[in-house]
Amino acid sequence: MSTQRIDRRTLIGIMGSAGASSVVFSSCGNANAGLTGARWEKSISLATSGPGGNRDWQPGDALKFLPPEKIPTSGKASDILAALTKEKLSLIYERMNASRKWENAMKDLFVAGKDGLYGSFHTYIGEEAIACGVMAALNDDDYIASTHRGHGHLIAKGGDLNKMAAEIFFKETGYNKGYGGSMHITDMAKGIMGMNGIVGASFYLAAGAAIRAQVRGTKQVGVAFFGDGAAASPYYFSAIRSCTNHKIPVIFVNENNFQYMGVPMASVVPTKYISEYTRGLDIPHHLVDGNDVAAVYAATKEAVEWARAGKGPSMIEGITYRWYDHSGFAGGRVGADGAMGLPYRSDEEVRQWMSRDPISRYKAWLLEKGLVTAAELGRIEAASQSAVDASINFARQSKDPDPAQGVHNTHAGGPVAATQFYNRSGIGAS
Amino acid sequence: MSTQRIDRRTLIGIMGSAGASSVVFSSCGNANAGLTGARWEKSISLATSGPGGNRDWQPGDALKFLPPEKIPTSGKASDILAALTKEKLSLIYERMNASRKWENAMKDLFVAGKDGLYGSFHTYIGEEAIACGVMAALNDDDYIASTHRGHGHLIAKGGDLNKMAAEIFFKETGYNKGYGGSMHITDMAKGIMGMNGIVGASFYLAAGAAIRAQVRGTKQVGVAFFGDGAAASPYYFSAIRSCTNHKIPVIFVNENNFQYMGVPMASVVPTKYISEYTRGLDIPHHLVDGNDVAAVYAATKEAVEWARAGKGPSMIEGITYRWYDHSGFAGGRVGADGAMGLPYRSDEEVRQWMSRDPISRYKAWLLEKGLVTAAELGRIEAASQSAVDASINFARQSKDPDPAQGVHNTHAGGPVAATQFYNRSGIGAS
Amino acid sequence: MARKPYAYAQLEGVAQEMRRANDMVFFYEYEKPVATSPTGEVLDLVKEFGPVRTSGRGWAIDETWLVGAAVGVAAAGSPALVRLPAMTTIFAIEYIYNQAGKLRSMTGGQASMPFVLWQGGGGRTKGSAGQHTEVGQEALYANLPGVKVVVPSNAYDAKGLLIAALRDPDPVVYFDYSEVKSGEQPDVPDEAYEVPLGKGVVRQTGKDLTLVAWAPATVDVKRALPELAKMGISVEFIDPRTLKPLDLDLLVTSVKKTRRLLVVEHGHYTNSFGSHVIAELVQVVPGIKARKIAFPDVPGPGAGGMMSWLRPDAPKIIDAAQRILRA
Amino acid sequence: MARKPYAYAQLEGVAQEMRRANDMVFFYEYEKPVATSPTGEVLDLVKEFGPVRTSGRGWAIDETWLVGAAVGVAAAGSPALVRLPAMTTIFAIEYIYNQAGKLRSMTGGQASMPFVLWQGGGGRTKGSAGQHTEVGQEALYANLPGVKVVVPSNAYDAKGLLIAALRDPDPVVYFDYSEVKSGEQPDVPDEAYEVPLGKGVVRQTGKDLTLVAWAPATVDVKRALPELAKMGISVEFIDPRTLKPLDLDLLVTSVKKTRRLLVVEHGHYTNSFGSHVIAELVQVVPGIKARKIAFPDVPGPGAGGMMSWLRPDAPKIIDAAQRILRA
Ligand SMILES: Cc1ncc(C[n+]2csc(CCOP(=O)(O)OP(=O)(O)O)c2C)c(N)n1
Ligand SMILES: Cc1ncc(C[n+]2csc(CCOP(=O)(O)OP(=O)(O)O)c2C)c(N)n1
Ligand SMILES: [Mg+2]
Ligand SMILES: [Mg+2]
Repeated sequence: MSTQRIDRRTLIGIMGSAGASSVVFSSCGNANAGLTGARWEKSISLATSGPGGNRDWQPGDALKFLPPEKIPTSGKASDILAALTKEKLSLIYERMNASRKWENAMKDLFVAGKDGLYGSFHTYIGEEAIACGVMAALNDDDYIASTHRGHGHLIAKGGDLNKMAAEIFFKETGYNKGYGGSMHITDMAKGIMGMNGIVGASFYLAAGAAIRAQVRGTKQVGVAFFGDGAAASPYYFSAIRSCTNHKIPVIFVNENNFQYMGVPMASVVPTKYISEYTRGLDIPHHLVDGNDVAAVYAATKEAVEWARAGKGPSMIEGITYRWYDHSGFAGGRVGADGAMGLPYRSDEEVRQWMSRDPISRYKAWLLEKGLVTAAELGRIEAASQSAVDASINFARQSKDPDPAQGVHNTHAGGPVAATQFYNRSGIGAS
Repeated sequence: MSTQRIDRRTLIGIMGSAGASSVVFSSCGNANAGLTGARWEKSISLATSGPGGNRDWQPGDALKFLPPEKIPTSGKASDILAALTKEKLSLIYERMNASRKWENAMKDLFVAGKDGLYGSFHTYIGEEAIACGVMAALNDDDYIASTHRGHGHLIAKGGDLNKMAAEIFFKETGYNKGYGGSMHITDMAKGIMGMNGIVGASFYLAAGAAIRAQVRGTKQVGVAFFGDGAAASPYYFSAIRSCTNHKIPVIFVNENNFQYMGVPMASVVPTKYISEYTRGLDIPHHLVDGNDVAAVYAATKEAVEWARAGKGPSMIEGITYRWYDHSGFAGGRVGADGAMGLPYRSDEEVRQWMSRDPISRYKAWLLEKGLVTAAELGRIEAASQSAVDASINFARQSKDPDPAQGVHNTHAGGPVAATQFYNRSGIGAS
Repeated sequence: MARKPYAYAQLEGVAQEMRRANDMVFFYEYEKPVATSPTGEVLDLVKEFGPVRTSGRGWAIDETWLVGAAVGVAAAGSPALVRLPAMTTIFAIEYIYNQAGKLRSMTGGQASMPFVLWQGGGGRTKGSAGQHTEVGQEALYANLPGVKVVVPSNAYDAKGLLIAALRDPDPVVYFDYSEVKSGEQPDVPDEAYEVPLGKGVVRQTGKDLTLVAWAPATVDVKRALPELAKMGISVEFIDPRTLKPLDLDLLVTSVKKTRRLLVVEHGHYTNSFGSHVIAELVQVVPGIKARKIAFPDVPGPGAGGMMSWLRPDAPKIIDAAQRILRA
Repeated sequence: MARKPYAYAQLEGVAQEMRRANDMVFFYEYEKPVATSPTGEVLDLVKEFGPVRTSGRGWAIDETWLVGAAVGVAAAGSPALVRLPAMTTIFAIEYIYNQAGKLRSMTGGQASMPFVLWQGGGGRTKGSAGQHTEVGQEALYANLPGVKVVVPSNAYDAKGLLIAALRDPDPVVYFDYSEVKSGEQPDVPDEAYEVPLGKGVVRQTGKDLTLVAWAPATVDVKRALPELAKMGISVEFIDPRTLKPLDLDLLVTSVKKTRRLLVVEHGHYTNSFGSHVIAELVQVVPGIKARKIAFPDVPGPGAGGMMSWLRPDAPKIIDAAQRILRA
């Protein structure tokens, strides 16, 4: 085997001209397979110039990792996605749209400032292909454990927009009855184990759910989403090592958007890609274009089959980009896309990445392949917008939780003592 | 590159017949170098049948990983060791002997039961080549962070046998004034940051000391010893990842003795070797015969040079075996070597590994190469025995610490309150 | 009903719950769940329930994983028990604090958490030193919102509290100190039973002094009680068994009668749970005399002489009781 | 001596210590140590001390590493400060418990530990919920042997306690709650100075009631004090500033005078540090009336209404003070 040392852009160029799958790297099997992709027809050895390890990283450098403007309409990933029914393809499009439009609407409300919204809000905008690509390969009863940036995961798995919006408004009709807010939205009934405020929390939650599936023999899988920053969590290697050893059906999905808060991934990750951390573990690794829903779907489908066959975990790394600031909307404007003027990245970088919008790329792919008509896609877009608008009305019209609910829902059996007051039952009765 | 799949025994056979270095695997450089040993003349691609991942591991299976009876007298590692001065080679032999004889003496005292010794005692016997090989490549002012099984590390770095013995007796003349006992012996003045009761504690201590060296520009290195079991500590990957990213001069020395307590490494480690955990990190990995002081020394020398040159951490894995039970002396007898009849391993396995005694192998190598005479080695052995005997006398004749010292030495500034008593200053004065 | 070894009583309870809830898991690091009754019955949970529901040969030395994975199992809906060895590591506390204890609240009641941490405790014994001698981590866990804490001190409570904890939909930390396992033990019923969470017990009634102790300190208290009786001091000895929720009513009734409270514990003095016991009682029953004797704020030293001097043992308890009566 | 922003005062202190001890390190995750004084001076510690002694652009999201590496630096002999963001994670506590707090003792005094954890604290504010609203982890750290705990509540103490902690050869956990940073602040000297560890301060003298609060609860207490004065209730308000070692003498003197103690805190009620304050005082001064109001044993909820209801705020403090006087 000869080693190719090329940067990712060149690599994608080669792939594109070769009509390759967007899955750029996949390794699996025994340690000696090294970095060659044993499982994908068109896989290519890992480019040596991934984002990590560049200690001299400067704002604008994320431009070097731009995916091509279009999703390839041929190649293995494209074929695998195209094999889905029209209903399923439409559903993917619907959820990508709902996710985008719902977050956009919330952004406008926050920025406009009229609804008195408060709390943190981490937008997923720009990364929707990962959530929707992964979820398209799952069954309804599979589990996911999300991150702080998880609205897109919820919507992709069928989350209820009304309950989500009401939770952003901290209303009693919200998913979490107003206890949680943006960062904790959960739908246990749909296998959504929740967004979470602790970086790295998803690994064990997904693994535990997957162990439960092993115990019950249900063939469900668990998916743990995590960012490039979260790969540094001490829980990460622990979880993936243990899942490997015990063949626990978990899929570790890394959303590599080049940064954690304002810190460039390049300066805190010594390897070129996150997927290299676990390269020594004998499990499948898929490095994909995270703005290509076909690539994400195809990789996840393979990982899910692997897991359901009892072979254990897989790791998927999707390269993507967030259009907004880490949290909140600095640099964002009502009705306009993307946050501009942030100190730690260049506007050009944001604009270029926005031109690789995963939704537009998917739309172009659907149209080019003639799988869904423009009129049908238009209807889906309109329906998504209506659902989003309705969710805001629902939230506005809902009631605040009763303040005294504050001592409820910590334990199953009833409230805890209201110890903020001098007078309370059980104390100071004398 | 073609991949060789051979088990370790065959591999060592090949190496032996080829007069190879005992360093069986070493990888370094960019990720694409894969598992080939770019840095050692005779390195061989990683055998696929390392101890890990064999879920059907049975007592006796450690026989499959027996090193050859003799240390190779040719090859790179042998040459590197042979280049040392006679004084240095003698000192290595002296410390190997002191370590063995001192622990043997303590074992006899514990088993005989006459000195009223108490507390845990984890023998290092059988693994001395690792401590002595590593330490021979260090300067006196380099740092080491040890484990629960660290008497051998201390003695190899010049620890004082008297103070060690007194600490086993919990006397006030002990290294730790009787506060610590076997598991915590420390000599800060000699760069020995101590044995430690928490599995995995060594990584950060060594890394911190190495960062301090970076800050002060001293070129000292830090060495973290750890067992195969300790590689599962969440601190492990964290530390080695961070050291890689920040080029911190630490050497991670794994003492792979196939087991943690009674649990076979094979059942808890999904990879064949511990060194595979970090294969994706772009640092040197050395997989060596841990009962071959030449192999350990040569690998460490390279790692130390790498670290002092500002290139960051290395990882060394030594395959070895402990002759006694995890802690204490079940199955051990006064005056006899090795613990027999333990439920989780076969006596045959113990005997065979004892026949690969690192000290006898080193002695044979020294004699065969004509570097030190038999008479000189005999004098060293006798001197070590006297020093050991003297240490026991010293310990016996020392005094117990004053019980009221119990509230001292927690803080620098003075004792804490003796809160076990009703009457104490500052409380209940009314 | 029979005399049975402490460890057997505990595993019997676990096995009974695993039979009842066939999706329950039991994870451990290396202490294999095997025990033998005096009549020779062998309870081997790996054999009975298989390596998927147990940890088989044992899992790697990674307490964060063991606890985190069990919390994940519980969050997904099945009872999960995890046993950590008595090394007094607290690697696991972050996940219990920020996930196990909070998920129900953060999800607005959606997440259940039938999770139990069976935490082996250290002991104030000579020879181990530092990390291996720690007692009193119950003080840490009791402060975590959403988390319950139990501290059995005999075989009967050990089985009954373990079963109650496993049936509870909230996370419970169950402290298992080896010092309480020797000595005379009460009979342990063969069938499954609960010692209800939040219920303390009066081990000895008396009128001069309320003495509160749990887990390892009960060993010293038991040694002191006959002496105190001989001295004519009438002691009411209460073992709360559960620290959170605390059985305040039981304690209040007692100190209202005795007006004197002595808490004895092996945990480190500053902000040990005994401080909370005192604070709770003086708020409800002002005017009582209250004192706590506890292990000082030092890591347990290795040397036997220092360790016994530091231990709030029977002579020190007797001295304290005499003085509090005189005060 | 000048009015200066809270953050500037803190970094000024750190910079002064880093100049004094040229081997001192300062690690952080992402909060870069840069601050500007009102007169426009920029303090940029990365620029001044370089990326090796600081964390440069920031280090990876791995609190165990940050703390562990700093403990290693300190164990090897150089002062080490590590700042963790206010996410109320306690990943780091295991290493502080089992290494930082114990190494001196376990090594018989050989290891020094000039280590300071600068822990950002959450706040009982609306909108964050659960993990991001935690207050009161000082209760956990105070129980760890060998560990000291400080809780500054204004810019003067913030700088002075940070310097004192950095000069102390023992591990100190320094809690940095954002709620105390706004509002009126005392003048902060330009030069380095110490607020000695273990010394509390009487913020207001009075004779009817001793009110004890620290860190975020001082904000609510300050709001309540003028009202209480109007009602003719003479309150002695003490801010202990250091929780361990606690300034017991100062507190004792006060309650001996007032005979009434009210502790207000934002930590979770059960076994919060306030319990220990009460327990210490009633042992020394029996017969006093003592009460604590604290945030209940629930994770902070997101909704603003629930959060304000749960907060032991000024109206609740005023009510409690009135009742304790009547009781
Ligand atoms: C354990 C922990 N440390 C720090 C934080 C603060 N924090 C919240 S989100 C975040 C960045 C996460 O980055 P990444 O994983 O790359 O996800 P992204 O925000 O880029 O999607 C940090 C540091 C936290 N919530 N939890
Ligand atoms: C964090 C932690 N977990 C568990 C233990 C209990 N323990 C002490 S030594 C040991 C085994 C260590 O095995 P390994 O690292 O392979 O070293 P070896 O004993 O084989 O030399 C264990 C589990 C501990 N001391 N610390
Ligand atoms: Mg990121
Ligand atoms: Mg081992």
